[in-house]
Amino acid sequence: MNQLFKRLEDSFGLTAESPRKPDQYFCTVDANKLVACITHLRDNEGFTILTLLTAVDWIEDGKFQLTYLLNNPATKTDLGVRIFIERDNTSMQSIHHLWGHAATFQRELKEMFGIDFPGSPRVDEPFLLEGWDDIPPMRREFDTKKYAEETYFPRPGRETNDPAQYMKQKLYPDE
Amino acid sequence: MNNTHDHNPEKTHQKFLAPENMPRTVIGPDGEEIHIDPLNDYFCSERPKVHEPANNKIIEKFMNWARAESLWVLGFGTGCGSIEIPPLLSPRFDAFRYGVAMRPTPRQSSVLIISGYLAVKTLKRAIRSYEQMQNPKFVIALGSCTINGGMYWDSYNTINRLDHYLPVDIYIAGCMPRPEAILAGFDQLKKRIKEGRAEGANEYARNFDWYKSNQKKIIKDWNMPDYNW
Amino acid sequence: MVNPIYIVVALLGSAFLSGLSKQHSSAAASWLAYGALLFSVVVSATWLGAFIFNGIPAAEIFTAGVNPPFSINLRMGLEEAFLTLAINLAGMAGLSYLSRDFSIWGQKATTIFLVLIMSVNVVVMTRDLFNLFVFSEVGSIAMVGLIFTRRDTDGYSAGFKYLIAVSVISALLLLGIGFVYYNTGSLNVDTILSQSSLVNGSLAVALFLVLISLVLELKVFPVNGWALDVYQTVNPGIGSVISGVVGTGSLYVLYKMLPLGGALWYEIVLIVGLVTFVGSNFVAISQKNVNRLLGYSSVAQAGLLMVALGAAPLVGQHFLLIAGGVFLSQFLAKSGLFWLAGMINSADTAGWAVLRQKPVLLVLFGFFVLALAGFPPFPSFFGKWQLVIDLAHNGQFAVIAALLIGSLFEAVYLFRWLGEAIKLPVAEGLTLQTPLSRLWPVLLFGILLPVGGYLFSRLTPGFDGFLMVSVAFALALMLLDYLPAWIKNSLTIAGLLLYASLVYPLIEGDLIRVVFAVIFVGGGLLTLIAGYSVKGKRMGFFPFAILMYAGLIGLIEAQNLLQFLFAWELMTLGSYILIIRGKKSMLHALNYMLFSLGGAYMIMMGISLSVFGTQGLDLALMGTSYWPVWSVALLALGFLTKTAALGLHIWLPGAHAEAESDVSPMVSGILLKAGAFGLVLLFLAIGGEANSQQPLLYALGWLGALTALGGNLMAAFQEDAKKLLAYSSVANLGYILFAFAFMTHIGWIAGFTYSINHFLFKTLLFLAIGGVVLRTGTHNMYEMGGLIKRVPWSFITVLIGIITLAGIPPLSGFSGKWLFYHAVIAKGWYFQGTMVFFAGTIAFLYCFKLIYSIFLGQEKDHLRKVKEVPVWYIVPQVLLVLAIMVFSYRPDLILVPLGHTLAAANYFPTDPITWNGLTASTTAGYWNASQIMMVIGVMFVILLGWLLFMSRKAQKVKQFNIVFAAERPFRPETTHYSYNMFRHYHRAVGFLVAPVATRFWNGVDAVMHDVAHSAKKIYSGNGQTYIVHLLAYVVIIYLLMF
Amino acid sequence: MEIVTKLGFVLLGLVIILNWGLIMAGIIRKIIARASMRRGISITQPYINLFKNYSIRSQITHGVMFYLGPVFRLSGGVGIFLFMPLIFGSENWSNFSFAGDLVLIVYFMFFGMLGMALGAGEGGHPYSAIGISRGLAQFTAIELPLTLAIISIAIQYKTLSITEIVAAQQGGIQNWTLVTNPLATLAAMISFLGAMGHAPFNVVMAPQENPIGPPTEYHGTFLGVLQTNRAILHVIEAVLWMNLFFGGATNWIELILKSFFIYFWSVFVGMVFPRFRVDQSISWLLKLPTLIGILAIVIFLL
Repeated sequence: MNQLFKRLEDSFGLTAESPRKPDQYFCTVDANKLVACITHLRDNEGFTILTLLTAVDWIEDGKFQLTYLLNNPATKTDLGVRIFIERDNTSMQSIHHLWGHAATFQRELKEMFGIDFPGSPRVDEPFLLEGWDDIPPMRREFDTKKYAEETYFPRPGRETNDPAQYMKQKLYPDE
Repeated sequence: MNNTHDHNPEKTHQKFLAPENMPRTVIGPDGEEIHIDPLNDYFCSERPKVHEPANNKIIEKFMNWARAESLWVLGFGTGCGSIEIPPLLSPRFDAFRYGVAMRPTPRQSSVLIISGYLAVKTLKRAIRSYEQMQNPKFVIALGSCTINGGMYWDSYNTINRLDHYLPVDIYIAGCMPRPEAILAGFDQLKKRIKEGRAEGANEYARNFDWYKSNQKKIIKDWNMPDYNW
Repeated sequence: MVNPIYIVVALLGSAFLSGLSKQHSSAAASWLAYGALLFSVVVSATWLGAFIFNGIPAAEIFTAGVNPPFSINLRMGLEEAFLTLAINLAGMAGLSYLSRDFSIWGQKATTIFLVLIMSVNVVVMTRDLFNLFVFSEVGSIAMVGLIFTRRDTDGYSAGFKYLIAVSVISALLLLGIGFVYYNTGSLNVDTILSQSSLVNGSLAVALFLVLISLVLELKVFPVNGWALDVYQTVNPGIGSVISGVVGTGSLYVLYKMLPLGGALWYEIVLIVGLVTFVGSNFVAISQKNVNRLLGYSSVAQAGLLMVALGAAPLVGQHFLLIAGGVFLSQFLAKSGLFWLAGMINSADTAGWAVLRQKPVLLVLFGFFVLALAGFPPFPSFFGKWQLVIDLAHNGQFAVIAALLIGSLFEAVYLFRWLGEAIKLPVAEGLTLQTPLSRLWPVLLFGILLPVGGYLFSRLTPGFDGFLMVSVAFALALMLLDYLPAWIKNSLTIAGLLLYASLVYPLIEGDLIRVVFAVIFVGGGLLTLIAGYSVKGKRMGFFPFAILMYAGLIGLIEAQNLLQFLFAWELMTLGSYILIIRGKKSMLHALNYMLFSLGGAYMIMMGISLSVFGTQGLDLALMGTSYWPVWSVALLALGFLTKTAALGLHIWLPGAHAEAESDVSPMVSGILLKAGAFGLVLLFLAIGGEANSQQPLLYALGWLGALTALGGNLMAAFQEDAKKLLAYSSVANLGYILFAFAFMTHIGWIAGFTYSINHFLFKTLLFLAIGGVVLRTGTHNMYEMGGLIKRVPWSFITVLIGIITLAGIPPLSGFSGKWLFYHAVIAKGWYFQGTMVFFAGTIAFLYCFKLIYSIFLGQEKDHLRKVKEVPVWYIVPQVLLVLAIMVFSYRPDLILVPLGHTLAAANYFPTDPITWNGLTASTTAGYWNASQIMMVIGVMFVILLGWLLFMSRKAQKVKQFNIVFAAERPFRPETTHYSYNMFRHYHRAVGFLVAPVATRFWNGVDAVMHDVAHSAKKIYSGNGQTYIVHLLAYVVIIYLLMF
Repeated sequence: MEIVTKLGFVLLGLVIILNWGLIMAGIIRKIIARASMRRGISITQPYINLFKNYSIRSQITHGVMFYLGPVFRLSGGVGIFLFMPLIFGSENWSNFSFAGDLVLIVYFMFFGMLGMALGAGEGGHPYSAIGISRGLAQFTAIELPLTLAIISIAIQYKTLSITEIVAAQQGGIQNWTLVTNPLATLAAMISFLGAMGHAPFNVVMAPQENPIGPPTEYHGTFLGVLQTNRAILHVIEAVLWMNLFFGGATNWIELILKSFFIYFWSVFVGMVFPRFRVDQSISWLLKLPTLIGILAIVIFLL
């Protein structure tokens, strides 16, 4: 694995991290080298399966982190390839030509985070949020609670308790 | 219930009009132009009507008895409660003996069971199905999610109170209620029907504007006339 | 009487004068030529008139006042007068036709032409062998001269081939003449004939040489490559001269000389002619070049005439009728075709579509083609008929079969050609050149054809001129074709009614005929009413509609087989044109025509087998005729091609589906019954119940059952509404065949009930669907849907139609089913019966598909504004619905008298159905249509009232208000379940509908074309090879003879 | 007067048949429930369902044929009843069977099918049309063994009159067609399975594949009419089979018992066997049952 990282480091300038588990590795590459990198991984290194494609909103850094989790069925290893992209008006190259199902992940990311993948099939069609006209709900500036309270007629009298606080109060009322 | 988002229904309607619902022009066999407005041409745009109970008390009582003893449930599962329905029909609980039966088409069903949380997307389908059922029709809502949102109370996409969207006859609390509870709920519903209090369909028709505005507030791409006949 | 020698003098003189004349006086010279030809025509005509009307004997003319052999002696008899008239007329017309070319080629051409005509005149008239040789040489040289007028390599090459071949033939002839003179001391034909008893070895060889050269002169197949090359290269005007004028001369010479050879030579000429006729026609199948095609056709027709010639001893007194009929048709038609070819200037038959620019010429082209194919009312029909009948009386069945097969080959290319002219798009850049000088010959010959047909119809024994009235009516309508459609339609209806009223007294007592007459006339009226909806002129429709109906009525009225066949062919002809009027129907119409002709020829063959040994052609006598099984089988097969039994059905769906909206019911509901009527006549003729053909009938019963099953299955898998109905017709005719094949009283009652029902509901359905197709502009059911709101009347009639079709009580379809069940039980044909009932259940599949896909389900966007079908379509439908209702309520009105008729005529003496009031009962069961109808009607009304009361407040919704799993339907197109509706059924029983028959007929087609194409390879185009062919032919014939 | 008596008996018969049909449905469903270890519905449930459907307040309609369809359907059921002799030897209980024989009844079965097809078609729902196309396709194959069996008994009894067929079977169980012509009976009983629409031939209604097939759009009174027809049709078809193969009935008790057991046969098979796809069922019906039917005829031809 280290050899692999070495090779990749030379070609794609990737930064490897120490493995989380024996068969799970993560690395970070430059966003514009990503497609070349995972194409290489798929075609030459045996990472033939795209397990998932997901995003994390680093609102403080103004970045989205995209993780392409690849799997090598021969060695039973997972490799997460991360990239960081700008948060505003963001868009990323589509990889639906590498894996057909990537289009579905991308469609979801578009819907939930507003990350655009130009050229990805049906990327603009809503998945879950039919008729959504607010900012994408998974972006962290979206205040879910406020939205829900404004929109969904909360039932008066409903109490909400943080389970930890609630149990503490129940069990150790004196503390 | 104040709404910070400014919704102009007409504008929203236009924005989310499905491509196949766009008005269009086709050429007929003799070359004549035919203007198609799918919403008006394909769908009946009547409003629902109130169907008053029969004047004769005895007849109405008899009918209500028949309605109560023959509850045909639409096979529509939402949320986690849908897994609680099949056991109802199993030999252990055997809901058939109470006159409960599942029907695959809303036209023939009289009971709609909302079996758990409703995403907006599912709500849209639930409403369409409800509207296609025939008067009298009854709604049973399962679980806390339908009562007050349950664990999804602050979700961006899940409703909190079903009774703002559909006239609910029976709420069955629990997360989820077990089949026994549901059977008890059926029993309650029967009582309500026999007492002539289960007039949800008429209530829906009477307060149609209120229900519709609530529904349209969150369902912005309704894409059909107000009432789905 | 002008001495016919003046013909020679006039022609020769004018030829010299025109040869002498200078270029500037060419107009005068050509007028002189016309004058001479006109003079000749008049002379021949006066002689002909004298022979026909005054009955004077043949005149012998001796030149130079000396008796033979020292003079030229000519004879002017009936034949000579007729032929010289034809030749001179053709000469005159040909000169006019060629006048433009001649003005380019110069005066010499006119001279040569006149010499040619003159020489042929002499060849026809002369009775002197050497004289004959000299003038045929003169003719040949003149011919070569004319061929050379085309001054290019092809022309020279063809001319030389011609020259070489003619020289070889002439050499043989001269040799023969020398030997004859040596042996007999005479050159006079009559003298030699009187000595023919002295034929010995060397005289026989001499005569062989003479006769074989005369035969070769006729360009017999397959040693005729030289002649075909000539036909292909020369100007069509000259081609017509070769074919019409020169060919006529050669033929007549052979006719004159043939008695010299005795019986053996007649046989040889018969066989050679037959080979030529069949072979040439066969090779022509794959030919596309017009001129060469005409060449083949000319050769083939010469072959046919040779057959007639060879059969002369067999046909006896009918010879002139036969030969004259065939000759006249081919002479007029072939000349006309050559001339048309010259006007079109397209080497390919496809180019003839340009004829549509002048409808008159198209009609004439049709005349010529039909005359060649032996259709009535043209003379060749009568000639061929008489030939076949006379051959049959002499037991020459192989000859008849070969003749009919050859005729079928001929029809293949003739009707392909006609179809192309009618349907193909007009090629770019082609124009029709129709100067008057070229037009009038074609017009004249075209008009002469029906006139000749009329004359020959008068001469043919057993023909009743009554049938000709309808032809005349059709021709008159053709002349009125510029009138608006509604006038012509009214005229047609009036004509139909008039004709029917004239015919009715003749058949009044015969209920069987009356039933079919009602179907034909009633159907005709109803469908013609629908025709009122057509705007504009509708050129070329009504003459043929009336022709078809006249044919149908003629079938009923026919007193003998000739009239029957005449009517049959008229009906085929009329329906062919009606079918080919459809949009994409060129190939379907050709298929229809070929199958119909094949059927007609099978009928002819069957007739010929059955009339062997008897002289009776009378239909009334048929019952007592001798019926060999093959004859019955062939006749049945012939009729079954019309009813489209399984295996012979492939023409039907396309033809019916592509026809116009009001033509489909004509050809499907009505025309098919002609086949059923034929079967009825045939089965009655073989003796009704007490017949001796049980095994054949058993086979026919199975065929009927299989047809019913196959037809219904095919119908269930159609997407095209009219094809669906067409296949349904196939199946229903299968039922009818099955029922008639029972040969029991109740079976026949069932058969008649089916025939009547099928007429009623199929006409109804085709009219209704046709109207819808008219409005929606598509045949495909899956493109329609939800039309019940737009065309409610059509929906109601279709509903009633399919209830009747499916045999559901209380409508009349059930009466057929009931009778059927009982007939099956009584006859004991259980398995066939079961198969038919199985077929009946399959009928539900397509009934549902038809009514659902078109009228129910989802309405399509582009059909939202479809109007109700024209009222002229509704009126006949309503009438038909009324008829169905009456027949449903009171089937006894027809069935009881029909039962009496069948029982009374001793065909089916035992009537198993007893009628007690309105209840019909057999030993096995009972049935009361009126009670059933009343019970069901009352019950239906009560229940409907109940439901209407209960649902009185129902909310009317629109098409997308359906439960769609809580979704919206996307589009009507994606929500209408129609395309490939019975796919699951196809998966289960699809193996039964593998297109075996289509593959078989396609295979036949491919093989025929391939073989014909290969056969053409003997025509290498090399002159030397051709000569080798010629000589080899002579040697082979010689070896065969001695 | 005579006609009034006749009508009276006919109506009375219809009421009996309808009620027996509803009760029988209840009993059968009770039996099914017990077989699957449930308590099951109350026997009166079919009545309640029927009343419920007739008491639905609102309805929708898709057009004229939406009305006519159920009427055709019910007419089909009632019509078969009207032309069916019920009790042997009783003029009063022979309905209008003097108007036609077995052929009439066989063909009148199509009347209802056609109505259902048209009504369902007018509903505009693709599943309805799919159900109809399946039903019709399967019906062609179901009819085949029945036709063979009918021909077989027609040969046997030399009649197609139901009354006479029943008459020929009188005098004890040894005279029943079941005993005298077991092959025909077998073929016809296989047909009966299909005619009743129970498994393995219930793909037409197939609730798991398409919402209940043809009557997808029907509800309320329309559905009530269809249910009424179902109750009548099931009994009357069992009566037809009874008349043809099981000696008919000489009194109402016999009719009720026999029709129950004949109907129960289809339920029993349906409980045991899974469902055929439509092409499978057609292929199967065209093989073994058809062969049995053919044998039933061949035996008489030998």
